[in-house]
Amino acid sequence: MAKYSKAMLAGLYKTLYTIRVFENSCIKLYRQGLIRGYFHPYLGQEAIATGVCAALEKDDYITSTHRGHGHCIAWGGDLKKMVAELLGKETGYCSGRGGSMHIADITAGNLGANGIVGGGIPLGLGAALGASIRGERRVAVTFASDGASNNGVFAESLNMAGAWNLPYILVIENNQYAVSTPIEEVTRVSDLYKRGPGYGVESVCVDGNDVLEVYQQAKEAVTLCRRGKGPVLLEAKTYRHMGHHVNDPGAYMPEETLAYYKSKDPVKIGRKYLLEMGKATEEEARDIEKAVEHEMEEAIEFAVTSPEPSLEEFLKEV
Amino acid sequence: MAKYSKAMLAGLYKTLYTIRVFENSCIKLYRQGLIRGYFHPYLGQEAIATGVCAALEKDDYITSTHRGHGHCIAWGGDLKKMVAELLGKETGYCSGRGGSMHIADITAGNLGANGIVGGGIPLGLGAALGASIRGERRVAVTFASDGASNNGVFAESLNMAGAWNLPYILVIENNQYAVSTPIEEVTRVSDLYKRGPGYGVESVCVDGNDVLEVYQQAKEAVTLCRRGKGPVLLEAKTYRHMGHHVNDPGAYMPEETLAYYKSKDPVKIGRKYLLEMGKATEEEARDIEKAVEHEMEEAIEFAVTSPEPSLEEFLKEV
Amino acid sequence: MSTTQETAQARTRTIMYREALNEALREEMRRDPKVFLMGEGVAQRGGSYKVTTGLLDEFGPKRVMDTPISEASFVGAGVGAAITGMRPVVEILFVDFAMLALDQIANQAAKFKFITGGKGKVPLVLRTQGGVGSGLAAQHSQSLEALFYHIPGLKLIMPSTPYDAKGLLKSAIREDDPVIFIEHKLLYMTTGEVPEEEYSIELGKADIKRRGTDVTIIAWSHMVLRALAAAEKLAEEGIEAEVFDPRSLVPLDKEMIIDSVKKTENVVIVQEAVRRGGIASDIASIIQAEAFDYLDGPIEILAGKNTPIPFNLNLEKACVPQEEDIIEAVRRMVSGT
Amino acid sequence: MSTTQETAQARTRTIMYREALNEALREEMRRDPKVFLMGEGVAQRGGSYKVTTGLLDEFGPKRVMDTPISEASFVGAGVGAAITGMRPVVEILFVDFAMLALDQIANQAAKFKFITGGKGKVPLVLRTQGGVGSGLAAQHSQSLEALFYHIPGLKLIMPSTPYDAKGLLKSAIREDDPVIFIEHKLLYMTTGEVPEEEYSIELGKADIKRRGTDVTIIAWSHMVLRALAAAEKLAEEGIEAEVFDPRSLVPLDKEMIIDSVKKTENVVIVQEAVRRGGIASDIASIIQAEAFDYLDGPIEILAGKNTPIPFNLNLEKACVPQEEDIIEAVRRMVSGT
Ligand SMILES: Cc1ncc(C[n+]2csc(CCOP(=O)(O)OP(=O)(O)O)c2C)c(N)n1
Ligand SMILES: Cc1ncc(C[n+]2csc(CCOP(=O)(O)OP(=O)(O)O)c2C)c(N)n1
Ligand SMILES: [Mg+2]
Ligand SMILES: [Mg+2]
Repeated sequence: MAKYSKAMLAGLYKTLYTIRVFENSCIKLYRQGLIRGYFHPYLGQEAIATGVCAALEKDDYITSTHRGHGHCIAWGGDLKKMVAELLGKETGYCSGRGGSMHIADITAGNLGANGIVGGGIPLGLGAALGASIRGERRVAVTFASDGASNNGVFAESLNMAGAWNLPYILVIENNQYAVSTPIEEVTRVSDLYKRGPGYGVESVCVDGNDVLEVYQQAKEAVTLCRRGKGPVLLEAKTYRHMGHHVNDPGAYMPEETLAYYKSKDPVKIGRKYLLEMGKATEEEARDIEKAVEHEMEEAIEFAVTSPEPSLEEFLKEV
Repeated sequence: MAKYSKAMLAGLYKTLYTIRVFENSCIKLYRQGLIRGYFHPYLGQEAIATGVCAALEKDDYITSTHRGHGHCIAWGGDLKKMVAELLGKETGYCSGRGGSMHIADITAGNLGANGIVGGGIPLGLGAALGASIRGERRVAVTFASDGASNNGVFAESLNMAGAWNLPYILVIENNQYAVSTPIEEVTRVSDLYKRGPGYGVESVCVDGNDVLEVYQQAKEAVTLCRRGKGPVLLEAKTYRHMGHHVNDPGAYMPEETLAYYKSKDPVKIGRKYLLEMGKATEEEARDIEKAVEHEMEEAIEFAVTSPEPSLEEFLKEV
Repeated sequence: MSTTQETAQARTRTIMYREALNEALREEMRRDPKVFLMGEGVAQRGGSYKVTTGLLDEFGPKRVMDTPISEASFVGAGVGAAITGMRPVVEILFVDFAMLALDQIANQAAKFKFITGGKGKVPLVLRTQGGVGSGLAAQHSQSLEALFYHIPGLKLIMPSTPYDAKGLLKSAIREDDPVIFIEHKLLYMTTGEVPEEEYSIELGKADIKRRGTDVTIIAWSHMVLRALAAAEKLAEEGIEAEVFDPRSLVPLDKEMIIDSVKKTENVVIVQEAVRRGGIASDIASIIQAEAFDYLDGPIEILAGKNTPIPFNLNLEKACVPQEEDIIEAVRRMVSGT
Repeated sequence: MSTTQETAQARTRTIMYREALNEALREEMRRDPKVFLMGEGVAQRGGSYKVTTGLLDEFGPKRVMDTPISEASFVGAGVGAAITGMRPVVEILFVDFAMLALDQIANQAAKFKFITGGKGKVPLVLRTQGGVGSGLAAQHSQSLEALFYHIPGLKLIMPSTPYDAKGLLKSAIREDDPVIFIEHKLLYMTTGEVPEEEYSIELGKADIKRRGTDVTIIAWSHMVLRALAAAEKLAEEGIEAEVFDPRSLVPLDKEMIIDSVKKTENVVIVQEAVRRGGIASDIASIIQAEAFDYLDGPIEILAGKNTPIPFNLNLEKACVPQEEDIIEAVRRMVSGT
């Protein structure tokens, strides 16, 4: 594995830790009744959003999923606007109209989370297509899930991206479940990257809990795409740290498997990289963590004290 | 190649020739204004329907396409009811309600042509599923097209058939065009059977102009399915002998390619097998042909003299 | 108590809507081995709203199947299985996701019998649920029944009570045409009386959930509960509202609607779906055509706003008719102002 | 000549509907490099109905793209491209096949602007065509506009003349919301006058295609031609029918409809789509609510039968309103019998 600078590793760790803290804090808000609707935590999958987004540039595009907080944060999202959106406030990313499943940051190129599993795949394809028509070197990344890989748009879009040589990276976060249904029950080949070659698409598989492995492969994928050699199918194997959504106890997840993946906690791995490869001190790591925790507190404060959307305004709009 | 009996080869040739005569005769009726709507001739693809259906038993199921006359004939369809349906007559398979794109023979297990490209794929999957639930040894075959392979249901259904080990054979008749669009322009890998392995599905490719090759591979696929080792993806390479539909001159089809495939005419190949492998005489072959031509004349006579559907009856129904 | 229930003399139990659905499935699966279920999480998880709980245990994995997230294909597989002799009950988790399968629903299931000149049949039930919950936002809150209503060849059932849910689901499973059966996420845990004995309810028969003489409130699915609550309040003011629940939108019990309208001469239609192009408009168009001379004034439609459903709860609430809206509309109409 | 055309003082040419569409595309593509086309056979073949003929040659394969038969994904790709700054014009060959893409249309395109609190926009045009041709049967003859009409967030345009087709398509391409633009297979070769100069027509403005005082016939798309033919015949009997073409179903020019109704006090709505749950019902429900006291009698809806379209031409003809049906309906209404 290549060697990375301390600053780079610190940046990755900061993102990993932010996602972790964000999700844990917001789960608390959910349990307090401040957040409503569906909430699908990204806990356990942090390294994927973090590693992939680190390989992108700011004018690239991403599309996200129903489990989308991690992507938004890794893409540089503003925690204040995120929490505010989860609370349905006017100051949120979507002025309280969207909520968890629809957080988007359009101007920054984050085309949004999506309540339709697989719904973001064609959107990402279209972003890549637009960039290609304009002759830009931008890349579009779609974060998708193992469940989405069984939806028709997955194959259709992968095929079109291939036929048109688009700068498109289709990331499958294979956390091995669609709600409670194990991937092995709904497909014969649970190595989902193996579907790429049938479409002539460059396909790779990475350990989705290892942020540097994700980053490296994503970087190569981005390079291919910028050279006009896209698309790339990138499968990242991972596992959730809890049930499907905040209210799912996840009883169907075998204890040993969960323990195994927790022992490969992406946030701990990122910290280890920072300390060992980055030669950072324990104190430096703690400083990052404290800064994140502080930022999170401020975001919650901001969101809680933000105004509700105006009903009158809304009724005028619709 | 295995050796086949004269009776078997005569049967295959009869089917091949019937499809050929049926399409040519009906094209004439179309040009006379007796048939309306869309008419997609099966000319050039006769060996696929013929070979596959010969490998099936009468209680199996098939689903067909918008180019479906050949499947209906190979499945043992009644020419009288077919022509009558093309003429929109009450005596047609669908009482004149369906027409060319919807000919079906439900009681015989032909679930019908389909105006939606790919539309029959899930239907065939469901027929296989039903058979599997009931514990029967029936097989379901979907005839699909290269165009259909790029529609989402193709991948979805192939995957489900695999996950559930269904007795399902998905035949792609790769005639290399979707209307005027060449398959190479809309996918990177125009060997479409290569999409199967990504789903863990047994996949084979045959020369779709050679009825015995088609038959042999179909037979193996059927055997696998009956043993519970399905599904199978079977690609048959072929080429149309004319444009997409009766009114399409097919100017985009390169002359040399067309000439090449016409030199591999499936009907001629079938005749050659009958004469050479089956040791039939020229006269015996002609007898078959005359019988077919006679049957066709009778079918046209029947259809032309059949009554239109009753408008009053229809208005009562709807 | 509703007219239908009045005629049922049976001993009853109080159960939840989702339990009533579960009983219907269980009874029909016991009765007929051709009935099987498929959908996302219907087997191991017993359904997102617990409608299929326990059925995997009783009927095994061949008849209760978890599917991948392949809506178009598993709905289409249901159609194919139905054509070839099975009686599939396919679940789509949210009616919003039925959009992924609409080709198989509208172009295959709905057309098949017609296309084959009546020779083929499609005894398929597509169970799904719609409506606003609380904070599920734009892609998980829609009321899309109008789309199915407009496609010839489909039947469309939307029960509002456990009694109706059970009786209608049993009939839907026995029906030879494809039936779209739309439940409501806010109804699953509501309770009601259901007979001990077996029963079923004929598709296409409306039910008057409350008798009245001053105004006919037509409502279906969750809106029936709002209409009933409104009617109780209105009764305190001396206004007797008839609460009319079509239950079956296709076929629609037009005759019974017209009878009610002729009696009350005032009509309010309450629909959760967006106003534009909803079923309420169609019912209104039928009433004005067939009972024009009986109407005291225009038919009033209370419906959802023409907007996707917002996440924020206050905004969400403003998008669908509330009890107070119904009360006000009826008051306005009856007082003639 | 229609009101809109009366105001245009320009020199005109007579061209076909499909040529008018072609001109609109060409002009907008010249004007704005962000406009591009995709669909099945739009490039090399120039479109099944020759609407995109010659555009590949002028604009090259990056801006005129043939797609695989992947409706859901290429429509979705149009949405993604639109969100990120392009102005895609996506063609779906038959509106029947839009069912395959309905999730991307209804759940993505239609919702995006709302979901993002107005921060995102989707300047996408989805061109397609519907209606009965001759003998194309159940999956190639549908009129499905009511489905789009019911989904908030979409605009819906259905032009009946070359003039409207060109002017409205140009505006649709410049519009920031997704527009469903439905042509009619029987209109492509009809001709009409179109100005030499550039022009566009504002979305949401209706057009009175013929002025009259006795009855308002509301019709759109191909039915406008039938209504006009009927009106000519009726004029010979002394009945002056106003032929009202909304052109834009969403937004709908309600004000102008109500004005016409107040003038004529008689309304016939002619719709090719099936009767149940069609847009005619919605327009009727609006008229009865807003002009109840002006109506001489019930609004009459002439619409398609509630059935899939049969292949046989006699049966097909019986399924959609014909000129004679319109004449009879108007006669009945005006004579008051
Ligand atoms: C098209 C569609 N079908 C079903 C659902 C309901 N649903 C929401 S999340 C989910 C499971 C998704 O699993 P996966 O795609 O693997 O993503 P993960 O939750 O594991 O991140 C399902 C079935 C949906 N949102 N969209
Ligand atoms: C879903 C869908 N999209 C588009 C069409 C229009 N259409 C009819 S046939 C055809 C081309 C089909 O090509 P292919 O699938 O390869 O079959 P072939 O005609 O070559 O047999 C198209 C695009 C359709 N019928 N259905
Ligand atoms: Mg998953
Ligand atoms: Mg082809």
